[in-house]
Amino acid sequence: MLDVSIRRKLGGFALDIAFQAEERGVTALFGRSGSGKTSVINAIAGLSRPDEGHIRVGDAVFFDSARRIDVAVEKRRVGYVFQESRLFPHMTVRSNLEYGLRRVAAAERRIALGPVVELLGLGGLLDRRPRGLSGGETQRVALGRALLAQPRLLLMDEPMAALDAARKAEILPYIERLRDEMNIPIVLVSHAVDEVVRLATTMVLIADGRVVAAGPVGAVMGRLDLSALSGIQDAGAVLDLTVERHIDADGLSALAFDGGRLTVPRVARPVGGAVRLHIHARDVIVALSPPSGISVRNALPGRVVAVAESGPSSADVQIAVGGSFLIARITRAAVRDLDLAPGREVVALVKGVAFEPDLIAPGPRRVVDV
Amino acid sequence: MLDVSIRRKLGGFALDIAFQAEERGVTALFGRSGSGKTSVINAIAGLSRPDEGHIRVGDAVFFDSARRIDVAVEKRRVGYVFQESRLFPHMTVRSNLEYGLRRVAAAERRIALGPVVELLGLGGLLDRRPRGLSGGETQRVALGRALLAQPRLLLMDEPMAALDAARKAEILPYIERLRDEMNIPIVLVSHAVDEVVRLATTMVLIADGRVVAAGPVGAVMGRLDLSALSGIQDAGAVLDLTVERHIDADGLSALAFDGGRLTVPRVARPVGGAVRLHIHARDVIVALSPPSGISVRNALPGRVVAVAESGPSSADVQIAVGGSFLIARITRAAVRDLDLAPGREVVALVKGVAFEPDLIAPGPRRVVDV
Amino acid sequence: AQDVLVLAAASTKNAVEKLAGQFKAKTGVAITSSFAASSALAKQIENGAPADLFISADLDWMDYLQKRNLIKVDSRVSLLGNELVVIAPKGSTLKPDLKPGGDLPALLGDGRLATGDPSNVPVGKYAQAALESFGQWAQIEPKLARTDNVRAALALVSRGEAPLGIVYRTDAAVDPGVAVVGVFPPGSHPAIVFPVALTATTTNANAVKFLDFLKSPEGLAVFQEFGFVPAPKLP
Amino acid sequence: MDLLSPMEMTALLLSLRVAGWAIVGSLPLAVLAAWVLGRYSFPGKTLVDGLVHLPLVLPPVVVGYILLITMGTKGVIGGWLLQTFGIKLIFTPEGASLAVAVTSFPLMVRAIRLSVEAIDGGLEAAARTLGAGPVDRFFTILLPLMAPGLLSGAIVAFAAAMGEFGAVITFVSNIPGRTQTLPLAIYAATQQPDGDAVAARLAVISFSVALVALMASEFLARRLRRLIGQG
Amino acid sequence: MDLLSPMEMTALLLSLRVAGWAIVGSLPLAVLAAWVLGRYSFPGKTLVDGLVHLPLVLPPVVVGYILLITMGTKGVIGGWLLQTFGIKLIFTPEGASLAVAVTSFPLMVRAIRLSVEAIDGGLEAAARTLGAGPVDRFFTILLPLMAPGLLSGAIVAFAAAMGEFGAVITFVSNIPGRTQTLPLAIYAATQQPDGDAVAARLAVISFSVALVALMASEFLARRLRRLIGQG
Ligand SMILES: Nc1ncnc2c1ncn2[C@@H]1O[C@H](COP(=O)(O)OP(=O)(O)OP(=O)(O)O)[C@@H](O)[C@H]1O
Ligand SMILES: Nc1ncnc2c1ncn2[C@@H]1O[C@H](COP(=O)(O)OP(=O)(O)OP(=O)(O)O)[C@@H](O)[C@H]1O
Ligand SMILES: [Mg+2]
Ligand SMILES: [Mg+2]
Repeated sequence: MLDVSIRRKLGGFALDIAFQAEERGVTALFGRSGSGKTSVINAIAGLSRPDEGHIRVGDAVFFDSARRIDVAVEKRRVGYVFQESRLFPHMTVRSNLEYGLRRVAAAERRIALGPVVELLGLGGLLDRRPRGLSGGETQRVALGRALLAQPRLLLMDEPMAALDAARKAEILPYIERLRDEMNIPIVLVSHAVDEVVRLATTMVLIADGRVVAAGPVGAVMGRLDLSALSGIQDAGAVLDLTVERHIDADGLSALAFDGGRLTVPRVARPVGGAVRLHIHARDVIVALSPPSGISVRNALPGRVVAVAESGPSSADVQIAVGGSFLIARITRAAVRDLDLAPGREVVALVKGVAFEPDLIAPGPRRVVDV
Repeated sequence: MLDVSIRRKLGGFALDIAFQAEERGVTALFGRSGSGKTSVINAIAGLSRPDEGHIRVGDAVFFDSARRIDVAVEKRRVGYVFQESRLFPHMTVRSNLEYGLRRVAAAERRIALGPVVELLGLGGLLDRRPRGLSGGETQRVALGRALLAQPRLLLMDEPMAALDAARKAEILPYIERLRDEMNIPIVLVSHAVDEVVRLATTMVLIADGRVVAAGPVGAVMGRLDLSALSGIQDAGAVLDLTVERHIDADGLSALAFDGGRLTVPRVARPVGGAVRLHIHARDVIVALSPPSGISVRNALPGRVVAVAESGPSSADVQIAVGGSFLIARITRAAVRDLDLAPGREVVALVKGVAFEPDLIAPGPRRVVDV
Repeated sequence: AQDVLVLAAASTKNAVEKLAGQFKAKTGVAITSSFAASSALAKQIENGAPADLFISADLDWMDYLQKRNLIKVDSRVSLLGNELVVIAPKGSTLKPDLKPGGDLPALLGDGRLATGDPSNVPVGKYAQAALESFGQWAQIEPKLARTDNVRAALALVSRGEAPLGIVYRTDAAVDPGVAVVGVFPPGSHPAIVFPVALTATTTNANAVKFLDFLKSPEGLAVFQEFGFVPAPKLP
Repeated sequence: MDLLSPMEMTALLLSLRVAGWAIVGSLPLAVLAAWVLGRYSFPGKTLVDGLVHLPLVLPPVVVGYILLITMGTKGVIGGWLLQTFGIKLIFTPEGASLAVAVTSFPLMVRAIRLSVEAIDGGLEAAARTLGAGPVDRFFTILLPLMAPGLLSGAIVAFAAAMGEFGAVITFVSNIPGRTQTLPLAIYAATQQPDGDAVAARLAVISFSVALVALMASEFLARRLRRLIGQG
Repeated sequence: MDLLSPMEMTALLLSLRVAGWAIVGSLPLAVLAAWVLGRYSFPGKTLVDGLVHLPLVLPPVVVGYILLITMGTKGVIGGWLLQTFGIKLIFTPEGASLAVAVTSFPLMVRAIRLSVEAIDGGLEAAARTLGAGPVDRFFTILLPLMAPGLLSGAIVAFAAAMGEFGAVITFVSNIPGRTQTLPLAIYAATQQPDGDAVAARLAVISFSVALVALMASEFLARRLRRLIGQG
């Protein structure tokens, strides 16, 4: 388990952060620019020193002000993927990858070069220099380098912020594989909702140096006060589903969860596999009864739980669908016309088609924007 | 009029571009990374020299290989906003702004410091240094500096690529005001669809050093072969509308165009003002008849013009609505179920709520993502 | 009164400065003097230095100027002489017997003999002549520590890095760390002469007066105070 | 206690003046050389680079001789200067300045060149699009941005100039009050029976001046860098 | 035609050897000094910086005297070296190397320090997270990345070392075949009434060697920069 509790004054800025995360999976530190995300992971890496508190990863204590423990950076064995990659320009990709590996005793090497090269698709790059690599390739090498240092913990500081959409789409699947196939806790700093939703298990919302919300991604993202907390305009819910069957003729897959069934473009997961969907509030339509003669495939019966204003003319409607929640952003005029209030039975309509094909990638936890 | 026709060999890359654009408004050069966009505007600025061709702005000939004309960069009077801003670090914002201005004869100064400072909201920054400015502020200063050099033509090379969404939202309105309030042709390089849709009058699609499509934004964006041409996954149509009336009680505005009427969150434009909407294909629902008891406000009757596959399970349906076109991306299963084929009468449903409040900004041409 | 600019070999510095002081007291004429290597001074005169008087430590450089008509030939005199001495660090017990076949090479052992570079420093040239006349040059030449000026040779000896050195008697006085342990007999080397002359370009009457003062018994007495000897009569 | 005799004080002041003028006087040429070498490629660039380094490579005495031969009143340039402008360099403080300017020139050019090379060429391109021609750009963009490097180069060259001996004594001789700078005074002191202590004292003073100059340059360079927005 | 007499040839070869050893020998210390001055802040840093510059500031003859006093066989360090290791510096080529090493040291440190300062500190932080301690980082990250700067610093120092006169002749005197380097031979020639031609010829040779070295350094630095992925 990762257990972080630190306090630090940085000039006029006070950092006071505490959170815990599981041994496995991705913990996303999410917050606006300047909220203190980098400061937190720098403290975890040991690149900066908290005034007080403790930082533990599993059995290892990295820092404990009470016990006067402060392990040197180079002894912590945390993999750090920096925003600007920081590959060593004078070494080949191979030497970069092996830099951390060589500094770990042979007996402790669990992660070998071959599989990482395989995992991250670096085979063709090994003899090249960082200078010639594209942004996406660069970050993949940085990821591999950090991994091969046999880290107890992987830190990533906005590893995709400098990449354009295409490069980002190229690297996301690799991080997912990492999360799913390696038993290393990952702390991911991000201010991009889509990244967090797609990758994170746990979400820690940071504002002004403090944790304002933390928990499973679905729970945090489903909160109607999220935009107030985080500035996320892009409200939406996160559903975890399983593949029920593939409808090969139409190129679709049927996914099931406790609230019903969704049809989406074919997911590259076996039947029974887990898939995560990020359902944007702006993509959910509320109807009083299932309509017919319409291109929308998915109609989920549910009950209105809450209605909250989300803008001058719009409202967010939280709808319980089975044990999960959806959020629909609709005009207030529609709320009035449909007489939506807590308790009202409604049908949530969700378009199944609206996502880019390149968002499809394998992984036990799948995210598809709907 | 801007008239560009240039050929140039750059190592293995051949540039062969010709396009024309109006004296007023924004011409967007759109294309993937490496397609040659920067090379084109560098040639216009004179920072690189074409092998042959000509470049004319209004009466001024910048370059003409046949007539052996090649005006020096400093004589061309093009304002250039670079991606990395390139503000002079040793000067205050004021000195940066005045740098170009001072180098123009007093008689030729049409654009004065005061109005530009006003327009770009630089009042509070004048005595500061570039170093302390945020990304958005920096680009605004760069914009002002280019403007004050009294350019015949304004070039912008991905002026917002380095900015995060919030900074981008901060600067977009300023560029809109520039476009609308100054009589200077603007050439904007971008690989962001939303930017192009929001700002451009004319769109020039470049791939591999060649123009593959050019024309009014609505026409180019409405093409179903766009993704093949440009790699844009984010298909959609662009509609230009006028404000019909404001529904103050609901915080909505009704917009009219030749295909009917759309209700959207209140637009800060007077009645009669022009507004542009970018309607994403994934946000359009196709129904056979107007449904009732549903939160979707906008139902536009139209006729299917074309249906094209857009992915393994999805299809793009082009719908004529009055003289305009909408595109709807739906599953092929829905195409089959609804029996959609050219000529079929349908209703296009468009959610009116689905856009962020910070996208609302004044301007004669307004873009609202729907 | 017009000032006089004297260019003088560095080894005459102390005496010339004292004489300049006396001359000033007597006549009110200020003497400005510049001390450097004779070669440098000669070349400066050749290249137009506005000097009035040149005191050289070396006949060659005075001849050099004379050949180029850069001095007033009739003003040229051999002002001073000097003695060539062997020095050792203070407290050294070495006492070389300076004569043909003498013990100088033996005393040197595997140490070095510090002196000016015989190829261009006057004192080195005299040392070479003396050692040649003793028939010891071939033995000693590989053991020379050649310096570019006398002061460096003095330092080597006074620091004990070289057990022996050959310098002018006047130089030996500069460094308290050395002692004169032998004097070369006059016949063992060409006479040491410090020639002096007015430059060809000078029109300064005071320079003539100062030269006369240097040549006067009063002047020569001061030079002798610093260890110089009267100039030998040249053939 | 008087640290310095009047004559030593004269030598110190003269050194400061000689070195100061040398640096100020050669700065424009050094900046020009650094700019050209740092920004442009042309045939024979290596030769120019070599010539700039020449005074570093040659023994100072040789530099002094070359100056004497060319810039003396009988020399080609020196004679012309004398006849045309009545400027005489030999035996004058101005000549001493020239000598130390020449020997410290390579140091200055190297330092300034590095700071020229560090300036983002994009800023110059930006200035071009804003209508600035080459000279304009040089004064408004390059010069201010190279200022910290220029300062530190100038100060190191100044420190080196304070210590120059061979070229000075060979070219302008050793005239107290006119050309006897601190190093020459140190040399003169070593020619006297009791001069070692004086020489040591003068050496310490020389070092202190250089140290103060270096400290001042670090401090000023930091401030300058902040002033031009890069600290 | 023989360009050089055997003696001059000897002087040239000796110069190359003396300067070469001087640079090679002082390089580690120069790198250390550059690293410490370029990367760390500590009290007294300015003083250390001043001391590093000292040989640039003092007249070379004074440097030679200081070496004579400390490193001669009767000097504190020199005596210890002689007794402990049997190493004698005075009158030897090794002593000449020491003398030119000292005078060219500041040039080397300055150049290397600039290249240390240009290295992105983020790379070192990255290496730390990958388990590299300070010495490890120094050899695997800093040293390779500073190589081009180090090379060009070393070559300029080498060129300057080829020209050093005062410190050499004062410390190890002028012994043909042992300590008579090219500048000493040039000096000797200039001191002879008919030596100008010889001096000029030797100076040209000296300059050519330096020019070749500078050209080689530019070329190598470019290649190195490409090799470390920064050209
Ligand atoms: N050394 C420091 N001294 C003073 N303030 C500091 C220091 N380091 C960071 N800060 C401040 O701490 C706050 C948090 O910085 P931090 O870099 O951790 O933010 P962040 O969440 O990573 O932001 P971003 O998304 O922009 O990277 C900022 O307001 C910053 O100005
Ligand atoms: N000097 C050059 N020599 C060789 N090839 C060049 C040169 N300059 C540009 N190119 C090539 O020309 C192509 C177009 O480059 P350009 O910078 O114009 O693209 P771009 O569309 O602006 O890309 P981006 O969106 O990444 O800025 C690229 O493939 C690039 O590699
Ligand atoms: Mg950060
Ligand atoms: Mg570009």
